[in-house]
Amino acid sequence: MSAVSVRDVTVAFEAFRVFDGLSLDINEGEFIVLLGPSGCGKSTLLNAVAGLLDVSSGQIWIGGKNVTWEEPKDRGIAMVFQSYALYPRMSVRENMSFGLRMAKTPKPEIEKRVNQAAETLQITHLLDRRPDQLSGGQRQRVAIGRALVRDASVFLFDEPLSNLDAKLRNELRVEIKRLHARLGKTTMVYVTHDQIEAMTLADRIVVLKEQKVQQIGSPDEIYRCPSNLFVAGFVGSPQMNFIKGRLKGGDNGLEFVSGKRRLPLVGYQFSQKQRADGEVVLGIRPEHLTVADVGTWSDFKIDVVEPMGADTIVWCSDAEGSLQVRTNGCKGSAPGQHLALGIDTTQVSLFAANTGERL
Amino acid sequence: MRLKTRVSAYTLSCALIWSSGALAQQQKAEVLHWWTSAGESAAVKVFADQFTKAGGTWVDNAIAGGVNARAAGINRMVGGNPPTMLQFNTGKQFDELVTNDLLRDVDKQAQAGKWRDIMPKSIVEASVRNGKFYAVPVNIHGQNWLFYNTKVFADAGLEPPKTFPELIATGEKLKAKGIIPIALGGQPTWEHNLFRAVLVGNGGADLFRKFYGSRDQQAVKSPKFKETVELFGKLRGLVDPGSPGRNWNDATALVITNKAAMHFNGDWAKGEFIAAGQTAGKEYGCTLVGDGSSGKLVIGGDVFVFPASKDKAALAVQDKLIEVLLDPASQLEFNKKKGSIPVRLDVDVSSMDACAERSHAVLRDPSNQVEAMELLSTPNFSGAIQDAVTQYWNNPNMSADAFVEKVIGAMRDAS
Amino acid sequence: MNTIEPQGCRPRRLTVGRVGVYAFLLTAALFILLPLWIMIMTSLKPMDEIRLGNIVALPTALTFEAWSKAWSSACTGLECNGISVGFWNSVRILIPSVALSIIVGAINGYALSFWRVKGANVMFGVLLLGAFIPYQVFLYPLVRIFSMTGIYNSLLCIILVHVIFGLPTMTLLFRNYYLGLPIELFKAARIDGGGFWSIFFRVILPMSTPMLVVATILQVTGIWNDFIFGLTFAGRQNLPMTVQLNNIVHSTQGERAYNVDMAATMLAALVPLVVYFVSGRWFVRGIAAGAVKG
Amino acid sequence: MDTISIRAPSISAPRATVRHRIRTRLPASLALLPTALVVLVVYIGCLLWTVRLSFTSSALLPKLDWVGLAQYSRLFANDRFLTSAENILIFGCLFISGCLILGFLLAVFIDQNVRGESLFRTVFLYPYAMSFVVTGVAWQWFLNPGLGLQKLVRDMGFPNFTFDWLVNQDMAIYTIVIAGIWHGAGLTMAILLAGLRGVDGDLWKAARVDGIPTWRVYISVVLPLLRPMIVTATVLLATGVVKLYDLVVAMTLGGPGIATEVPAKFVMDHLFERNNIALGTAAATIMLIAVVSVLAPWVYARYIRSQGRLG
Repeated sequence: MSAVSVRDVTVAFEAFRVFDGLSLDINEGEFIVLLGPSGCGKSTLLNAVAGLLDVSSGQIWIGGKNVTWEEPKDRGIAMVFQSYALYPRMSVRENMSFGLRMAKTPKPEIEKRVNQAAETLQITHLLDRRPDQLSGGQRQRVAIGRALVRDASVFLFDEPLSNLDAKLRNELRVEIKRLHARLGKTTMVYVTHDQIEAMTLADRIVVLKEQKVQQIGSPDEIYRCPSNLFVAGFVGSPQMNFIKGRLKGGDNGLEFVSGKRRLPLVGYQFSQKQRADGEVVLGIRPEHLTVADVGTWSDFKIDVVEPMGADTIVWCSDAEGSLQVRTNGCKGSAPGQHLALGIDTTQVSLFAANTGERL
Repeated sequence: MRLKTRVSAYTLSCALIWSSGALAQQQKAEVLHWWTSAGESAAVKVFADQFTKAGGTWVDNAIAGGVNARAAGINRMVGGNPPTMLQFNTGKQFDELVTNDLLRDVDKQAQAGKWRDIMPKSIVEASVRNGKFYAVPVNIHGQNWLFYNTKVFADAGLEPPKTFPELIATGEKLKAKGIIPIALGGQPTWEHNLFRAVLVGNGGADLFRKFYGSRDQQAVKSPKFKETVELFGKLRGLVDPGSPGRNWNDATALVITNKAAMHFNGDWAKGEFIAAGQTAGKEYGCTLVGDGSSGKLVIGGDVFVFPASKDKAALAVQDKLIEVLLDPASQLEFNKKKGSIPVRLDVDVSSMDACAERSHAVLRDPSNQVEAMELLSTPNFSGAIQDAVTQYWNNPNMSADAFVEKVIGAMRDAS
Repeated sequence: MNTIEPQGCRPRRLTVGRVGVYAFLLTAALFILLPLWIMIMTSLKPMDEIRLGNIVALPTALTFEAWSKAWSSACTGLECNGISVGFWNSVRILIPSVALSIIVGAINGYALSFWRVKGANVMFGVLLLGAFIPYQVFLYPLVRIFSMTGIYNSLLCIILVHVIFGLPTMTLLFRNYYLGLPIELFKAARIDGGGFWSIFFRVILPMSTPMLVVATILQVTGIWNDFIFGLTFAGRQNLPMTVQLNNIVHSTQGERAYNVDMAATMLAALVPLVVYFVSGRWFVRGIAAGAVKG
Repeated sequence: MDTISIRAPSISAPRATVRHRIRTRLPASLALLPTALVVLVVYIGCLLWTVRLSFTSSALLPKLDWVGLAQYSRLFANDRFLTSAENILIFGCLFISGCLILGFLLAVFIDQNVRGESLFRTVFLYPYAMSFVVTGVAWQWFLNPGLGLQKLVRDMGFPNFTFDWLVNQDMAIYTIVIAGIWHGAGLTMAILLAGLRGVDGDLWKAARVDGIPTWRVYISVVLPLLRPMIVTATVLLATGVVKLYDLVVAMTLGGPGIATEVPAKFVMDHLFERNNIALGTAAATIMLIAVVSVLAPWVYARYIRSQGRLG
C-alpha cells in the first residue's frame, strides 16, 4: 500500500493546465524528492497533495484513503515552508501548539508533544522566544517542530532550506535526514530545485520539467542513467559533458564519432537496438574522464584548472571543443599542458539528438 | 535665485497696484457680498444694472455665507487689496474696521441725501460712528414675522394668534388635529431668532433693548423676563421632534406643504413661498405676535461699507455706487426681489406684496421700530446668548432660573 | 457519506460562509451608497416633490434640469454660469499644486531617509505635529505673511499654500517609502559618483511609482475639495470650483434648491472619483509600499 | 574621490573627513532648507503668534495688548468648550475604532476572492472624494425621524420603531460618528487591504494545514501583522478627528443645543463669526497643547530619536 498516491491528476488555473493526468505513487516511509527548476510545477504538485490547491480531475490518496475532497488538516499531513511561515507575535511554544489547540487536544497531550518535538530538534531553550528573536536556522527548526507535533504520517517540505545560507543548509539537511530515520515509518515529500539536496536526502527522486515527470528513480539511477538530456544536465555538478556526434557501425558493434573523436561503445547497454548513422549526444560525467598520458582521446590542452580541495576540475579542449574533467590529484594541473583523456565506456550516456531521450 | 524671487514679487505687486489704478479709470467697482441664492442674485442684479447704466462696470464677487464673505473681505483689507465695497449686516460687525481707520466715512453723501431724515432712526444709529456715517444701509429686514398657512387655519376654524399666550392655546388645538403648530429650523441661529421674537413680543421693546443693548442685569432678573423665558420654554411642545438640525427653509417648506401651521422667521422666508408659487395674503399670511396691537418689528438689514482709499478715481467710483444703492427706483426693485423693504421710508411701496406693505406701515410709527440684536450687541455677546438659548431650548429640564444665570454670566463675561 | 468516489474538484457548494461574504459586502455597500442614492434621487426631482419629503423614493417626474443648471446656469451672485466656471480654475490650481507638493515631499523624504542632515529629524517632528493643527489657525498670520511678500491673492499664492499644508503628509509618506528601499542601492550610486540630485533623479525617483500614485490620489482629493484656502488665498480671478459649489449650496437667507445642490456636489466630486476609478489597484499597492514603516 | 589608504590615519584626516562630509551633505541641507523655512515661519511662527494672541483681548482684528490668562479662565468656564472637548474625545475614540473595525471587516471580506472586487473597492472609497457640505445634508435627512429611516420603517408597518438619535441630545454625537465612519472606513479599508495583500501566502497555507479556522487566522495571525498599517490609518484618521468641523456644520451645526459642538468649530466660530479672536486662539492653543502632549512622545520616540535607518 502506498502512503501517497496521485492518480491521474490534472491541475488547471482557468485555461492554463499545470498538470495533465499526472500519476505518482509514494511508498510508506519513503523519502521522495520532487526536483526541478523553478516553474516546473513541483510546488503545485505538493500543494495539490496537501489539499491547498484543488485538482481539476483525478484523485489523491493518502494512507489508503481518498482525500481528494478533504481539507488539508484532515489528510494526516504536516508541512514545512520555504519562508518558515511562523505565526508572528506568538512564542515558539504557541506556534507549535496552535494547531493542536484549535483541534481541542487535551492540554497535557499538547505539552507532551511540544516538549518532545522541541527536544528532538534541540530547540527547548527557544520555546518562550518569539520568531523575530530567532535566526533563520532556528526559525526553520521551529517550523519543522510545528510540523512534528501534528503527528502526521506524511511530511511535506516546500523548499525548506532555500532561504538559508550554505552552512546552515548543510546542517539542517542532515538534521532532516536524521529525523526521517528516527521517525521510521513517516513518509516525506520534499520539493527542491537543489540537486545536492535531492541526491543526499532522497530514497527516490522525481525530476520534473515543464509540468512533466522526466524520470523517477533512486538518486543513483538518476545520476548514472539519466533518462534524457534534461535530467542528465540538471543533476550533477559540475555538469555532464555533452558531445554531439553520430553513431557509426564499427568492427565491434556501434561506435560514437564526433570529428576526430571516436568512442567504441563496447559495454554500453542500449535500451533498444540501434541502427547506425543516428545523430546522438554523448554524455560523460567529468569524473568518468581520466587524465592519462595516453588515452582514448588525445591532444587536449588544459585551459583552466579549478582546485576544489578534494578534487580538481580541469577544463581542457581540443579542436572539437572543451570538456570538464574531475581528477583527484594534481596531475596535469598547469594550463597549457597537453594531455590525453581516458573514458570508461560503461559509465557514459547516449541520447538521441532529436528527442533527447536516452538510447 | 533669491534675487529673482524678490524681483518677481516686486513686479507682481507693481502689477497689482497698476491694475487697481486701471480699475478706477474704467470706473470698475469690485463688490464683495454674500447674496448667492437665486432670489438674492436677482436682487443684486438690480444694483449692478443701475451701476452699468450709470457708466460703471460692476465686478461681482459673491461668496456664500456672511461669515465667509466677511472673513474674505477683512483678509483682503488687511492684505492691502480691498474690494471697492463690501457687505456687512447692519450693526456692530464693522466697529473695529472704523476704529482702525480702514473704512471711508460717507457723511458728506449722507448729509446731501438727508439720510438721517428718510431712514428709520435705529438704522441710522447703526450706520453712524462718532457722528459720521460709515456705512450705507440698503434694506430693512423684519426679523420676527409669524408666517402662517391660511388654509390650515381656515380648516381648523382658528384665527392667527395676536399674543403669545393665545399662540400657545391655538397651537395646542392644532397639535390635537395632527398638525405641527410651529415649524422651526432647529439650528442655534433660528432657535435664537424665535427667542427674540418671544422676547420682543411678550417682554416688549424696552426689555429687548435692555437685554441686548445695555446688558441690564436687573432687567434680566425681573419677573417679566422670567415669565417670557418660561413662555419661550412652553413653545418646545409645539415644535415637532424632527426640528433639531433642520435648515430654516425646510421648516418653511413644512408650512408651504400644509404640514405645519406657523413659522417664525425674517421676511427673507418669503423667497421660499415665492419659489413655491405662493402669494402673501393668499396661501400664507404674515403677522406680528405681541401685545395685541399692531406689533413691534425687529429690524436689521444689510449695509455696504467702503474701504478707505487715497485714490481719487476710486473714491469717485464709490460715490457713484452710493448713488445707485439709494436711488428710489433701485431701492424698490432691489427690495421686491430681496424680500426686504426699502431703507428709505419715503419710497412708495404700494406695488410691493402684502407683507412688505405691512412692514412699511408698522415702521411709520418709530415706536414700533426695534433695533435688531445685530444693531444692539457685539457678535461675541450675541453668540454667547445664542449658546445659552440653544442649551435652554434643547434641554426641557433646564429651569428659567438656570437660563437667567447663564445669561448673567454671559453679560459679565462677553466683550 | 459520499456516494460517488471523490475525484477532481471539490464540489463547490454554495456555502453559508460564501453567502455570508456577499451578504456582508452588499449590506456594507448599501450603507455606503445610501447617501449617494438620496443625493441622486433628490437631484432628479423638481423642488415641489422634494418638499413632500420622501427622500429615498424614485422621482415621479424625472428631470435632469438640476444637473444642467448646476453645471452651467445656477447663479452664484451676479454670474449665472453654474460651477463650470470654477472648473478650470480648480484645474489650474490642482495641477501645479499636486505636482509641486509631491516633488517637494519626495525630495524631503529622500533627504530625510538617505542623508544625514543635522536637525532634520527635529524639523520632521515639528512638521508631523503640524499635521494635527486645524488649518483655520493659520489663516490670519498667513494672510499677513503673503501680503507682505506681495503675492497675496494670486495663483502662485494658493499653490504655495497647498504645498505648505501638503508638506507633512507628503514628507511622511515618501520618507517611509524610501526607508523601505534597500540602502545598498543608494550606496552603490554613491560609489558610482552620484551626487544628491543625480541619485535622486536617476535612481530614486524612477523607483517611486507606487508612492507617487498614492500621493497623487491623496493630494488630488485634498486640493480639489479644498474650500477655505481657495477662498482666502486664490484671489477673485482664481476662485476654485468649491467656492462656487459653496455659493450654490450655502446661503444664509436665500431660498434653497436642493436638487441643484446635490447635482453640483456630485459634479464637483467627479475629478477625484475618476482618479479613484483609474488608479484603484495602484492605490492599494502603493499604500502597501508606503505604510510598512508607519 | 578618496583613495583607500592602509597607513595609519594622519592627524589631518579627521578634518578632511569633516570637510568632505560638509561638501557632500550640502546639497541635502540645501534641499531641506525651503521646508525648514516653512516649518520655522509658517508652522512655528504662526503657532507662536496664535499663542501670543490668546493672551490679548483681540476681537475682530488682532491686537497685541496683554490680558494674562483672562481668556483661559473664560474658556474653562465656558460649558460649550467643555462639551466640545468631551465630544471630541467620544468622537475620536468611536470614530477611529469604528473605522478600523469596519475597514478591517471590509478589507477581509473583499479579500475573499469576491467577484467585482474593484467595484466594491470603489464603492467603499467614494465617500472620501465627496465634499461634506452636501453629503452631510443627505445624512441629516436620512437620520431625521420625520423624513428618513424612522419614517420609512414606520411606513413599512412598524409604528413603534424609533430612531431619533439625530434630534436626541444624548445620542446626536453618535450620528456624527456614524457619518464619520461612513466617510473614513473606505480609506481605512484600502490601507488594511494593502496590508492583507502583503501577508506571506505560506502563512495561510501553514494555517490551513494546521486546521486553524479562517476567522481565527485573521484575528491571531494576520491582525498582528497589520500593525504598521493600523498605525498609519490611525494617524491619518486622528488628523481628521482634530480637524473635525465640516461634518458637524453640515449635519447638526453643533446641536441639538450644544450637544455636538467640537473644538475646531468653537475656534472657527470665535475667530470668524463672533469676532472674538482672543478666545478662539486660546481654544486653539489648548487644542495644540492637548495634541502635542499626546503625540510628542510618540513622534519623538519614533521619528526624532531613531535617526532613520542610518543610525
